[in-house]
Amino acid sequence: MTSTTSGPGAEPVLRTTSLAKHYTLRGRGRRRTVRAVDDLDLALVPGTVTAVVGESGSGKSTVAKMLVRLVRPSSGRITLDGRDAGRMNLRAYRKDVQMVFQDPFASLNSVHTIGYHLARPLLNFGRARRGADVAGKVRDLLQRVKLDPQFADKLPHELSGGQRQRAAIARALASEPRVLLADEPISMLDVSIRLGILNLLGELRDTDGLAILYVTHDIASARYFADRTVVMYAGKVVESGTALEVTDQPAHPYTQLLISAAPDPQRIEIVDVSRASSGAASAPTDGCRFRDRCPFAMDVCRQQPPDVAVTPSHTAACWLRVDESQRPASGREAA
Amino acid sequence: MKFLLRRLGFTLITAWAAISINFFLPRLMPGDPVQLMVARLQQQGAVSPNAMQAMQVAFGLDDHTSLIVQYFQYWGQLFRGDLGRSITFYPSSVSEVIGQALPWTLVLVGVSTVISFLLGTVLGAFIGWRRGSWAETILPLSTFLSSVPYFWMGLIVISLFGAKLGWFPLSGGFDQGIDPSWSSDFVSNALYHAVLPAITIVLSSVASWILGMRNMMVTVMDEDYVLVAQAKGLSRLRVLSAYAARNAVLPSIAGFALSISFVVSGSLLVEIVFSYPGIGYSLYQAVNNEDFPLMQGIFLIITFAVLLANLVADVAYVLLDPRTRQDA
Amino acid sequence: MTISAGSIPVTTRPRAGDPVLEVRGLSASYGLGPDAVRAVVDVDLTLRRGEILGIAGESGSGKSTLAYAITRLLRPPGVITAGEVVFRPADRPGGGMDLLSAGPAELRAIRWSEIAVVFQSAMHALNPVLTVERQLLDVLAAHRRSMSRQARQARVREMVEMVGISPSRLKSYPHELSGGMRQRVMIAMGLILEPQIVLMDEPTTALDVVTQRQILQQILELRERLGFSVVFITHDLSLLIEIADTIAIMYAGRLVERAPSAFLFHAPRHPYTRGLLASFPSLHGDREKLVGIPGSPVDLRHVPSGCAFRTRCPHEMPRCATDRPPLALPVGDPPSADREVACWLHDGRQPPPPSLARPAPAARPEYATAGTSTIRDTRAEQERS
Amino acid sequence: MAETSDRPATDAVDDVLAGDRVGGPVPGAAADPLVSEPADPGRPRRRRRTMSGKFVAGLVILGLFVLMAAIGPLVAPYDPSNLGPDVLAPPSWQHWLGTTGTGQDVLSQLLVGARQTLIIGVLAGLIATAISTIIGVTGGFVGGIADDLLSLLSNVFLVVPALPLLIVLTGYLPNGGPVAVAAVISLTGWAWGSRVLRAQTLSIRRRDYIEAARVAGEPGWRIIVFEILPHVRAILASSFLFTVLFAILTQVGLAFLGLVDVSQWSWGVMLYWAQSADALNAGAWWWFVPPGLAVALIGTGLALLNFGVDEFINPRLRSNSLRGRAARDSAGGFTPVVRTDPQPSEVQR
Repeated sequence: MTSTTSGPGAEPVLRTTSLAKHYTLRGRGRRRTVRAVDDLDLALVPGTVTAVVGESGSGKSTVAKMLVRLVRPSSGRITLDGRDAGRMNLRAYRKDVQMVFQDPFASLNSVHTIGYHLARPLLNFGRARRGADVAGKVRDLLQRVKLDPQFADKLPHELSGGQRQRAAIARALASEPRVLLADEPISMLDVSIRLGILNLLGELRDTDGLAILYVTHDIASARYFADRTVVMYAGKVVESGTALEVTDQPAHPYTQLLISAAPDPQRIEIVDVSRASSGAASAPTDGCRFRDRCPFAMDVCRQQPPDVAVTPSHTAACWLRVDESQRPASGREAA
Repeated sequence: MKFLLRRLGFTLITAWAAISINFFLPRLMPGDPVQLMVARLQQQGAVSPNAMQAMQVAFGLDDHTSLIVQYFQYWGQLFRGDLGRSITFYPSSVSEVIGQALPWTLVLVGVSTVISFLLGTVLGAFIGWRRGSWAETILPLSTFLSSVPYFWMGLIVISLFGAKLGWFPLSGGFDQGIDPSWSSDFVSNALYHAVLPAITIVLSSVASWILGMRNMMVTVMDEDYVLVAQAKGLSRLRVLSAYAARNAVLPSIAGFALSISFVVSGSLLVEIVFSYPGIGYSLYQAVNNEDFPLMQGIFLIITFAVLLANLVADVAYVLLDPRTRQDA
Repeated sequence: MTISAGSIPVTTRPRAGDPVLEVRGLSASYGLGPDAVRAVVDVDLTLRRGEILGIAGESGSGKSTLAYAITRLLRPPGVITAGEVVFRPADRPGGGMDLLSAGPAELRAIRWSEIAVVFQSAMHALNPVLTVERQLLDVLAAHRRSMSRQARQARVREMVEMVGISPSRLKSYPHELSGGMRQRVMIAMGLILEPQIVLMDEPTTALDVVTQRQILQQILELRERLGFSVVFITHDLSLLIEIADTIAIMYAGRLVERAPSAFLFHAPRHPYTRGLLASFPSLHGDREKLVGIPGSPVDLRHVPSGCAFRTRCPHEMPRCATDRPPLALPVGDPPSADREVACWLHDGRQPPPPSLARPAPAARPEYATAGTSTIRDTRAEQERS
Repeated sequence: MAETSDRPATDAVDDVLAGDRVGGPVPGAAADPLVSEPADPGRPRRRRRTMSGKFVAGLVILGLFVLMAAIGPLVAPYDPSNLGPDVLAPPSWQHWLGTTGTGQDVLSQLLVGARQTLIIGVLAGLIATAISTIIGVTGGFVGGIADDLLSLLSNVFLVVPALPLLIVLTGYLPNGGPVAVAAVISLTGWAWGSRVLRAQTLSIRRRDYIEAARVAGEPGWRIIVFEILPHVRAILASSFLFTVLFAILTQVGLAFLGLVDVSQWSWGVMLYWAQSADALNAGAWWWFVPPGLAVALIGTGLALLNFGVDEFINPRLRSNSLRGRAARDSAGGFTPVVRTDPQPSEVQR
C-alpha cells in the first residue's frame, strides 16, 4: 500500500541534475581545478537506501555536503519534491533533509548534554515549544534510536561511540526529515556495533519511509544495507545499480577492483591488484578518469564513456560495454 | 619560496605601517603638538628658536602644503636617510644620533638575544626531554625570572656585581678615559662594560625560551616519529637532536616574532639602567627632553631592526622545515 | 643450497615453527596505584618463526598496548607490571633473552635489527623534517656501523625498490609522498635490517582498500622471501583471516581465544569471536540480517567481574559473573588443534551451543616456511663479505 | 608563553584507549595536524586534576595581591606622599621597608601602589582580551578577505615593538588616568591573543560539531556564542592572564620612564622616583627592591595560573609522575617495568 509513497519505484523526494563541485587550487604558479564531483544525477527515493561507494578523493563526501547545503554546488540543480533547493529557505530545506556525520566523537559538542543537542533542532525547526514539550520530545527521540531516556542528561564523553552515533541520528531525526544523509556513519565505530547502527537506519527507512543516502568506502556494507549502489571514482559515477547487481556482477573495471581488494575471508583465489596503481588524486579530468589505472584501457578511453545499461536497473560508464562498432574512432584523439 | 615571498610582503607592509604611523601620529593628534611641547619645554627653561624650528619641520608645520604632499616629501626624506633634527642634541640630525648609538645596541642586544635564544632552547630541550627529572626544578625559577621587569633585574645585577662585589663597572659602555677606536684596549674595555647588561638581558629573556621549548619538546615527544626513532634503536643523542628537538625548535623560531619585540623593549630599558650608550639610552634622553623627532626616529629604527630579525628567523624556518618549501 | 659457513652450526639451525618470541603473563597498565587502568592482563602468546600472528580486538581490548609493551615502547604513563617477553634469536639457539629485564643498551641493539615496528599512521611516523633517505640511513648508521657509506646507500635503494618505490623518491620529504607510499617506506624501513620479527600496528587502516590490498600482498611476498615473523594488529578480523596463520582475539585486556585462522573462521569457540565474525557483511551469497554484538565495547575503567564479555554475551551463565574462565583447550577439540579459548561453555560441564561447536576443518593450515632458511643464508653471506 | 600544541591533545590514557578505537582515521577523514584542540572542558574528572600545585600556588599569590590592592590604602601605616624626617633610612620598626630619599615610607607606597598597578593591569587585560576576542574569533569564523585583513592587522601589531610605540603614543597624549594608560597599553597588547584565538576558531570552525549545528538549524550567532566560545574559554583565560602580565610589565616600564602621572602611586612610579634619586648609588636597596619584587611575584602568580591553563589545554605538559630509574627509562624510550603484579604463575596450561 505504501509502495506509491515509499520503497523502490516510488517518486524520488530528492533529485540532483548534473550536480558538480569544482575547487580551484592555487599555488605552484598555476591554478588547478579539482573536479570533486562532476555531472552527478542522483535520485533519493522514500523508503530506500542509496549507497555512494568510493575511495578517498572520489568526491563521495562532497556529495553529501552539497545535498545538505553545507557546500555550494558549482553547477547543476538539487530539487526537493521538484522545488529548486537553491531557492528554498535553508531552514525549510533542512527540515526535510538532515545529515549524520562520520565521527560521533567530533560531531557532538563536548560542552553540551545530549538533551541539548536534541532540543536545539526541535526548537529551531518548530517541532517543539519551550518547556515540558521539549523534554518529552527529547525522550521520544532517544527511544526511537533505542537509547535510555536518562541519556538526555549525559555529556557526550560519557557515552560510547555507538551510543554517540545513536544520539547523532536522533538529532538528525528531530526535524522529522524525509531525507537522511549518512556520511560514513559507521567507519569510526567499533566493528561489533556497526551493524547495530546500520540496522537502526534500516528500521527508520522501513518505518518512516526515509530516503537514506549512505556514503561509504566499504562496498560490503553497501551490499548489506543499501537498495541501490552508486560507485564513484574521482568525482564521476562509474557504475550504478541495485546493491546486489553491483557487487555480484560488477560491470566496471573499477568496481571489480574495489571488490577484489576488499577483505573477504571466503575468497578462494587471491586477486593480484599490485599492478593497479593507486590514488584518485592524480586521475585525469577528461574522458574516463579511471583509465590510467585500468588494465583494459584503450585509446577511446580518452573520451567520456556513455552510461551503458547492463540490465534495466544497472548501468556502467565504460567503453568495454559499448560494442566495438559503436565506439568513436579512436585515432582522432590520438592525433 | 612562496613562504618567504609572503613573509617579505608582510615585512614591507609592516614597515609601511610603522612609517605611516610615525608620519600621521603627530599630525592627527588633537591640538597643536608644537604649542603643547613648547609649553612643556618652557616650564623647564627657555626654548631655543632652533628647537622650535626642528619641531615645526618634524610636524610639517613650517610650510603649508597638503598632508598628501607632506607624506610624499616625508618618504623622500626617509630615502635620503633624513629623519629630521634632534632637539636634545641640536644641531645633530636624528640619523647622526641614531648612527652613533645603534652599533652599541645591535651588538649588545643582538648578541645577548642570540645567546639567550640558544641557551634557552638547549636548556628547554633538555628539560622537556628529561621529563620528571631534577631538571624540572628549573621551571619555577624561570617562571619567576620571566616575570621580572628587565630594568629591575638590571638594578639588582648592578647592585650585586657592580656596587657590592665591584667585579664590573656600574654604568656606561666604556671608560671615559679611552677614546672609541678599534684598538684592543678599547674593545676589551667595551666588552667588560657589556658583561653586566648582557647578563641582565640573558637572565631576563632566557626563561621564556626555556619554557616555550620545554612545552614544545614535551608535545613533540609524544609524536609517533619520536617513538619510531626510539623503536629504531637510535642513540639517545640522535633521537633528541634529529627527531625531537629538531621538530620542537620550529615553533620556537616561528614564535620569534612574538618575543623579539618584547626582548627589544626590555633591553632598551636595560640600557637606561646601565646608562649604556645605545638606542635605549638615547630614547630615554629623548623622552626626558621631549625630543619627538628623535623618539620617532628611534621607533622607526627599532621597528626595522625587529622586522629584519624576523626575516632572518623566517629564513631559518624555511631552512629547517621542508614543508614550507613545498611550493618552490 | 650452500651450507652456511657462518657462525650457526647447521644442525642447530632454528627451523620454521620454532618459537621466536614468547610472551608469558604480560600485564601492562596506564598509571600506577589505585587509579591505574589495566590495559593488558596476564597475556601468554607464542610467535613462531615465519608465522603471521594476528591480534584482533576492538577499542579497549589492549591489542596495541600489548604490541608496544612487548617492545617496551609503551609511552608514559604506560607501565609494564608483570611478565616475561622472551626473545629467542636464531643465532643464539636455546638461550633466550627477556626483554623486560634487559637494559637500555641491550634493548637498543635488538630494536629494529631483530624486532622492527611498522606503525599505524605513516603520516605521523615519519619525521617531517628529514628526507626519506635520511631516515632509512639512520637505521643503518645506528646498527651497521661497519658498513661503508656507499654500501648503506645501496642498501637503502635496494629496499625501496623492493617495496615498489622508485629510488628517485628517496630525496623526498614525507609530506611529498602519498599515504600508500609513506606506508611502503615504513615497511622498507622495517625490513632494512632483516629483522626476525616485525610488529605491524594497523599498518593499512588509514589507506584505501586497493592500496591496502597492495600493501598486504607486498608484506606476504616479502615474508616469503625474507622469512620474518609478523605480529599483525588490527580491528579488522576479516582481513586477518585472509593473511594470518594464527589469530588471537583480545577483549578487555585479555586473550579470549587463540586458534589457527582457518579454525577460528570456520569454527569459532568464543561467543565474542563468533559475534565479531558475524559483524562483517559478506560479499557473497544471500543478504541475511546480521546483528553484530549487543551493548558497547568494554570500558577498561569498569571491567565487569568474572568474564568481562558476559554483559554482552547471549550465553551468559551464573558462574560467568563470579569466576573468570581460564584460557584452555576447548573440551572436545584435540590437542593437535593447538587452540585455546577462555569460556565456561567449553569446560565440558555442558554441551556448548551448536554455533560454537562446529567441527574444525580437517587439515591444519601450514604457514609459509620457505623463507626462513633464506634469511639466514643472506645473513651468513653478509657476514662473510 | 609558547603557543599551544600542534596535535589534538588528550589525556594520555584516553589517547591510548581512543587509539585502539578502530585504529585511527578512515580514508578521507584527514586529521589536521596543525591545529590544537583543547581537552573537553566539560569533563569534571579533568577539571579536578587541573587544579595542579602550580595553579593553586598562582591562585594564592594573586589572591594575596588582590587583597593588598583592596585593603592596601586602608592599612598603610603612613601617607605614601608624606615627607618624613628619616631620609633614606633602612628598614626599621618604624618603617618596615625603610624610607625614600625624601623620607616617604616605602611600605606605604607599596601598599597604596598595588591598587593602581593592578587596576591598570586588569583593565588593560580586559580591554585587550575583548578586542582580541572580537577580532580573532570574528576573523576565524568569517574567513575570507575580512579574515586576511584582520590577521594582517594583528600580525603588524605583534611585530611592531610595543614599548617604543607606547613611548611615542604616551608622549603625545597628555598624562591621563589609569583608564587612558590601560587603553593605550591594550592597544599594543591585543594582537597575541587575537592570533591564538583566530587559529583556534579556525580549527574549531572546521569541526564536525559546528557543521552539525548548522544542519540542526542553529543561527550563526548561536554557533559563535554557544558552540565556539565554550571551546576557547581556556585560551581566552590564558590570553587574558598573559595580557595582564604584559600590561603590568609595560606600565611599570612606562612609569619608570616617567611617562605616566608620577604623582599617583604605583610600583612603576616608585621605581621612577628611586631611579631619579639614584637610589642604587645610594645603596638604598630597600627602595627599589620591594616594588620590583612585587611585580615579579605577581607576574609569577599569573604565569603559574597560566601554566595551569596551558596544562588544561594540553595535558601532556603536566609533569610526569615517574621518578628515578623509571623516569630515566621512560625518557630513553623504554617502558619502565614496575612489577606490582604477582609474577606469572604456571596456570591454565
